[in-house]
Amino acid sequence: MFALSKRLTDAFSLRFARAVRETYREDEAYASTPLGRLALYAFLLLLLLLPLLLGPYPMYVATLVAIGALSALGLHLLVGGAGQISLGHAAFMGVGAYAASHLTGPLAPLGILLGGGIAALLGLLLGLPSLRIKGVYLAIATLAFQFLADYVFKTWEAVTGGIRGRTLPPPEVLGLVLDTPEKLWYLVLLFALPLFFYGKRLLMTRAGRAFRAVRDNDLSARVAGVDLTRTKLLAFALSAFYAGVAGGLLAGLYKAVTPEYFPLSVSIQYLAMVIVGGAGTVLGAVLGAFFVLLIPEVLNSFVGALGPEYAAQLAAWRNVVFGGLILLFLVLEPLGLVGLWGRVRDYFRTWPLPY
Amino acid sequence: MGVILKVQDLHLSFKGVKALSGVAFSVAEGEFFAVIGPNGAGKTTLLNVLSGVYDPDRGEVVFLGQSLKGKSPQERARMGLGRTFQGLEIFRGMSVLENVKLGAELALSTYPMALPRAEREWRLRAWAEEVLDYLHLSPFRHAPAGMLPYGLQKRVEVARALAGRPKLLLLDEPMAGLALEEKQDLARFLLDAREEWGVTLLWVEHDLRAVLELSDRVLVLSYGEVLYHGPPEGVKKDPKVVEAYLGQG
Amino acid sequence: MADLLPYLIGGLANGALYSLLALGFVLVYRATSVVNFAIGEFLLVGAYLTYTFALLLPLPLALLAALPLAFLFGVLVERGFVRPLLGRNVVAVIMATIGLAAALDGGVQLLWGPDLKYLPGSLPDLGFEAGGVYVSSRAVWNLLLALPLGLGLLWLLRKSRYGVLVRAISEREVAALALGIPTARILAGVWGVSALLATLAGALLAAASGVGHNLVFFGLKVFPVAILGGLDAVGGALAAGFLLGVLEALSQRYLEAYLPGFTEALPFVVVLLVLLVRPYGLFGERQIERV
Amino acid sequence: QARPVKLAALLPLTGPFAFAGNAGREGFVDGVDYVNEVLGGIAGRKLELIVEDTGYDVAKGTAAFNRVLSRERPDELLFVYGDSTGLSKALAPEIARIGLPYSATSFANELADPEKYPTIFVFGPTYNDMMEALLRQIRLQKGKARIALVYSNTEFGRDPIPYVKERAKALGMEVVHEEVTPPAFTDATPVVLNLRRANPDFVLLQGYALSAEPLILRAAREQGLRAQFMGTYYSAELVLIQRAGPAAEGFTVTYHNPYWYDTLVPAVDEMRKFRQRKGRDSSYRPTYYMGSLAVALGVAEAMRRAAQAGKLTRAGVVEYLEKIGDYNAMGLVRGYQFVNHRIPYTKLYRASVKDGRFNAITDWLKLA
Amino acid sequence: MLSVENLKVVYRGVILALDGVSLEVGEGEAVALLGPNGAGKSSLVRTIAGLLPKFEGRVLDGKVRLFGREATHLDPVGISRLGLTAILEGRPLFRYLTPVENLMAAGHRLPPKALKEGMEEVFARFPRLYERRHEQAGYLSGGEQQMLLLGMALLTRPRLLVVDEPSLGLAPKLVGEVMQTLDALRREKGLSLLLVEQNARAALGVVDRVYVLERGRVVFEGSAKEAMEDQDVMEFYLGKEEVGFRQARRYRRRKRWV
Ligand SMILES: Nc1ncnc2c1ncn2[C@@H]1O[C@H](COP(=O)(O)OP(=O)(O)OP(=O)(O)O)[C@@H](O)[C@H]1O
Ligand SMILES: Nc1ncnc2c1ncn2[C@@H]1O[C@H](COP(=O)(O)OP(=O)(O)OP(=O)(O)O)[C@@H](O)[C@H]1O
Ligand SMILES: CC(C)C[C@H](N)C(=O)O
Ligand SMILES: [Mg+2]
Ligand SMILES: [Mg+2]
Repeated sequence: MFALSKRLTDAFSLRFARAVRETYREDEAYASTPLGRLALYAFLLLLLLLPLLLGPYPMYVATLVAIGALSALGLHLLVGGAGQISLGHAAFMGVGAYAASHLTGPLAPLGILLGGGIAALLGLLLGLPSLRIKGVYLAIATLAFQFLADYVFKTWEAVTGGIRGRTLPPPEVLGLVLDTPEKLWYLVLLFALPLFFYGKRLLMTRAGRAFRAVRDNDLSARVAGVDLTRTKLLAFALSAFYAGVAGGLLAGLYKAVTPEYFPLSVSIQYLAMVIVGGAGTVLGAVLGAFFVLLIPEVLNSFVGALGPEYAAQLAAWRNVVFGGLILLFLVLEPLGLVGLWGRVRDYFRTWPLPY
Repeated sequence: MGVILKVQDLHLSFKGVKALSGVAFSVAEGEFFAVIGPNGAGKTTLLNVLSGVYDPDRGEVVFLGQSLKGKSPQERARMGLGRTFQGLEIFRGMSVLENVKLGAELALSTYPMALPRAEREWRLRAWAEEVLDYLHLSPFRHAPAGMLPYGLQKRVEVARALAGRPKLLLLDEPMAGLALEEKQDLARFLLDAREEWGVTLLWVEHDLRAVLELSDRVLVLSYGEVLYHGPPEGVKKDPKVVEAYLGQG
Repeated sequence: MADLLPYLIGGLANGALYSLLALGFVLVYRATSVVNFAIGEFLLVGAYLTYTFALLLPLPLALLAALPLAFLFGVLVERGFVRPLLGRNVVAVIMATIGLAAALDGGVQLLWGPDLKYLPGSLPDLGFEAGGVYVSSRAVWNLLLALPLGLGLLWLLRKSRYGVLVRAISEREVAALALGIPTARILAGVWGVSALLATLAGALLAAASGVGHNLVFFGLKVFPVAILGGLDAVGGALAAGFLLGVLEALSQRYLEAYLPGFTEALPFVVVLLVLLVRPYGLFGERQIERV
Repeated sequence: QARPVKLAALLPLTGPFAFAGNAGREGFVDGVDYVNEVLGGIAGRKLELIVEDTGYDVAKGTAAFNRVLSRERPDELLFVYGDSTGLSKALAPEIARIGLPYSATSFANELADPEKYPTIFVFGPTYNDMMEALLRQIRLQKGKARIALVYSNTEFGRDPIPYVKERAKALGMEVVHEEVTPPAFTDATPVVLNLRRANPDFVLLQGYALSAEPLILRAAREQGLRAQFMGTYYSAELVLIQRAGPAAEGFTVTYHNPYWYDTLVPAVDEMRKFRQRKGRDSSYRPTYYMGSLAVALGVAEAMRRAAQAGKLTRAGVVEYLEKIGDYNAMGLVRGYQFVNHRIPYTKLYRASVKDGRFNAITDWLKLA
Repeated sequence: MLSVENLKVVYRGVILALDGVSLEVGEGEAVALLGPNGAGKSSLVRTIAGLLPKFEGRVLDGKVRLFGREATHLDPVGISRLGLTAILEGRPLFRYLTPVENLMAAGHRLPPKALKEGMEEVFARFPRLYERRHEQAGYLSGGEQQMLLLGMALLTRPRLLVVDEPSLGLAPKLVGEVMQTLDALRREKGLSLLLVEQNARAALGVVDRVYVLERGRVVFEGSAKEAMEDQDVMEFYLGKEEVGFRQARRYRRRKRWV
């Protein structure tokens, strides 16, 4: 792929000015320069070797974050990409998790895919109202979906196990039982890496442009030839697919699925990831997941240091910090962590001349 | 030269306001056709009907020999009907380049699936760059479109529409808010586009001087009705037009 | 049928609280286009304020003391978090209120502790029995306070120019500012009123069933109510609150036996149905889409 | 310095059952402090308490469980006290798989199953046992009674329901109504109205921990419902009487630890003094405090005995938990005689508004 | 009335929009501010009206004095009370309100009776508005909206009116009418006027003096008459009669982009 991109760059650099070529590179590859490419490979290697470097607890957190980031990316495609809000993301994760809980053990990877697929179908269904309903009304429609899903999870005992949920054995791949986060990590990577590259790709190319066009101005998007129906439905379905896969992986990690894993507050958490990370880039989704999921862990270590008397306050503080961070980001740094990074970068770029 | 657009007996009213009543005209291929008229005459409404944003109460639009009845805006866009808007309707959160690339997809109409994605993107890019260069927008290609000054935003909108290589381009007051020099630039772009890419132009504009100098034929609307339809020279001589549109000044 | 009556009374009593809450919610939406996901927390804060004062004063006085404080609270929220975000996209603003909700949740817990509290006093008992049907004191108080207040507010918005100003500001704050409309004051006032209404609802709830974190879930009902009534229709909110209260009561009476737990999901089923038929709610205005 | 021995408690410190969770936390803190300061730790090693909040939410609970387990060393973390029936049932297979000694705020019947879950213990009667005790009482008061069940839509609420229905039938009683509610709500009127139409003699409440009982009792009194209300362990708390007021009169519950006002129990006396020494508030402590204290002391005893035998491991703790029947934690429990990993004894208490207390109406009932 | 001294304005801390602008509008005077796109005209209007912070902008340096008072950092409401009304670019009316309600909002400081009279006056001036007074303003055509805006400005009873591109999107007849209206208002009510325009031809007809802004700097300053005689202004803003639109393409463009 990189070889191809390089060849293309060379070919076209003959036709276009230097400026074009430079930006072309920027557009094209995940890593634009040889150095960047190297960094990318190094990063991938790091991901592969992570279980050797980290202890069980950090690995558990890492797995959680990776799954969260995957799901957040899905929501990100929808919210940051196509500008459609969804308060029902957790419900899709739930759908994926329940589906995955029926195909377990050696079939787990299949179950996870199936979960993604079923969630995507439901995503299409939820996308339908988005053709007619917009903005806040859509937000509340998805909220309603979240509650209905919750009701179904709790009552459809045959499939969901009702209020008590379902327990499942750890996933197995090639006879290897993935019962610890260290081992499950590879299954997560197996799903997350391709989906990440796909997501990034998607946002940079045609579909991504169509998403953003719909986000910015759906009327003129239509007049500019964007198929509104297709685009919105695609966004919803994709987002649900990511959520479904993440849900399936989560089921593998927790080895249980209950309705309480997927309430409104989780949907909200994912929205928070998109906001805190910064809507608009894939990196944002990852940073957001990292941040939001890490808050409770970090706070926990504080309490660990202070002793159990503070555990009750901890829960309250977690909420305060979580809410406060969201507010802080929205008020002070609307572009999220990515924006913060960009600002720092810009500062150094233009330094020492500010204007 | 064939007829590219034929409009027959269009009627449309909003809650009792007759925005269009019995509008009929046709545009020839390669023509520079102007629609003028007082404010509220129904010009924008006409464009909206042509591009499929509104459905007419009655009447028909024939484009390239096909009736447009029941066709969605995006289908019309794919057929080669481009459009700009009176208020700015660019994608403010996207860069100028992305705006134009989005438009350019229409030019590569069957986004060739056989090619690798990078190659497809690159073709779009090449074409988009050409249009940007053409409209002198290249330096701003990575600026978020919403942050440009008004005049440039207008030009981005024209670029987006042109990038789709429309056969017929509908322009709603493209010169409004531009300084004279910029108007002259725009006129140049439009004329060149017509010459080089064979775009037929239908524009709504209030700058009478530009309209009269540039257009081949002019349609004057007032309160949804056609007041005048003919060559530009006749506009100023028509008493009805003077009364409704030009005023004594 | 006679046995339906107590259900309906209960439904109306709850509906009155929904109405109060939704009224403030819709008012805020109208004025600032902000969907306040923290409305449940407003109610919570209000209930706790009332509780705190009730430790020192008789309950009616405690309520009177809590209301101005609640107003101030609303004003502060507007100043601190809403003002800087006005005009930003829907998602951002929704998220901000969600963030606020989480922070308030935690804050309330830090201040008052996590367990359920009961008010030491109670409102004068106005419960009575008529024709074999017992009307609880709670129902009487709810209706007595909610109805006149709601109608009065409605009248104020309809008849005074504040209504127009509020809508003007909501649409284009910058334009309003350019006309010299004191947007800051008016918006802060609107948020204050919203918090005040929520507090009243919270206090009535607290008086009847204690104060605890679960009051927040009461706040969630505001979304179905607002959608039923139309997000920007103040009068609609008032009516829809009662409507939902009654619907829930009917569901309790007739559906619960076959679909246990369904009453909880009911408001949202209604919302989905309404939105599918009327994308802007029952009484909502259509968005202007003109190019 | 020897490594500490750790006990983790995942409790509902927030959410609808925060009251229970926080009282429980206090019990654990006191219990562990007492073990370390008065009983000399676990064979010279310090007993360390880890507390995490679950918010009575299975998801948060699972996260906390996973966090604790992946963070702590298996040779140090020897006991986990989890929260809620839902969480425990979800985690049970995993707990069995890794052989972790475990108990929970839950008294679910399913957990007391040494065949399936050899490391899970229930420190008291199961909900089924508690219901059994109530049903026996009902039969005593009125032969063929009409009973109604009101329970929360949680695993906690649902757990004993099938058993109750089956037993009621066997005892010749009729279940005339069932009402499923959320674990906490703000208006009990419709529930009570539904009950009134069914006209039961007895109403059994399950799945609330003071979150809803006072509301139900008060609404019942308002609407003139003449049935006797009964509840299980988690409803046996004094606060209920304060909150329900006169409507609480006669409310009958099961409870298997002493109340703080039971002056004859040495444990109460001892803990009151201990708290005074530590400068902690020594006024009334809720039932949930007593429950956790009993767990903490029982587990510590098992650990101590395991340590003496040189088996201070997870498996050792399980082994010795099964063998401490002679210990009764200064009267906190009747004794830790696990039968099928639960302690099948309880007493019945009845609320007296005049005394502001629950008074025992039976002696120990043996339920298995 | 209004004096601006050496004003420097940046957006987002980096985009310099005004780079040391000074200008003055005297009592009862009408002044035009011309300039190409992006020159900073609207930025100046925003600054004067105290609305810069709403656009993420900041005054770096310089002063704005209004009616003899320091007003650089005054809030918009205070500025409006002093007697300045600015109509921003982009038809800033309330699209969900009807014309009547729009006028009500604009006249919020007037007592009910004065408001009613004011409205009648506006409707008398623009009969077309009267016909559509109960429609949502968002559905009015561009020209109708412009009329409504002028009416709204009137109801704020300003002493100094700043208008950003009033002729935008208006038919020639209406451009004439709007300019005449502005002129008439100025004479009848003794208003001062700062008219920001691209349509130099229309503006020059009604103003006394002219400033030309380019790239955030004042590049020309003089009376209307001087402006019409100035070579550059002539060429770039009014257009040489002999150079038509069709010829313009062959005419060498001045390097200005980038
Ligand atoms: N969606 C709509 N709903 C109601 N009325 C409308 C709608 N669109 C246009 N109108 C009305 O139809 C008439 C024609 O409007 P249109 O926008 O076509 O005028 P125009 O000729 O483009 O005017 P301008 O030159 O001012 O832009 C106006 O009176 C307008 O108020
Ligand atoms: N909100 C904003 N954020 C960032 N930059 C801005 C903003 N508004 C204007 N600018 C920049 O400031 C400069 C001056 O813009 P301004 O709108 O004042 O020009 P103008 O003379 O009014 O142009 P036009 O005739 O197109 O309206 C432009 O380069 C523009 O890109
Ligand atoms: C904390 C307790 C109220 C939990 C409850 N006993 C349960 O079984 O779920
Ligand atoms: Mg128009
Ligand atoms: Mg401008």
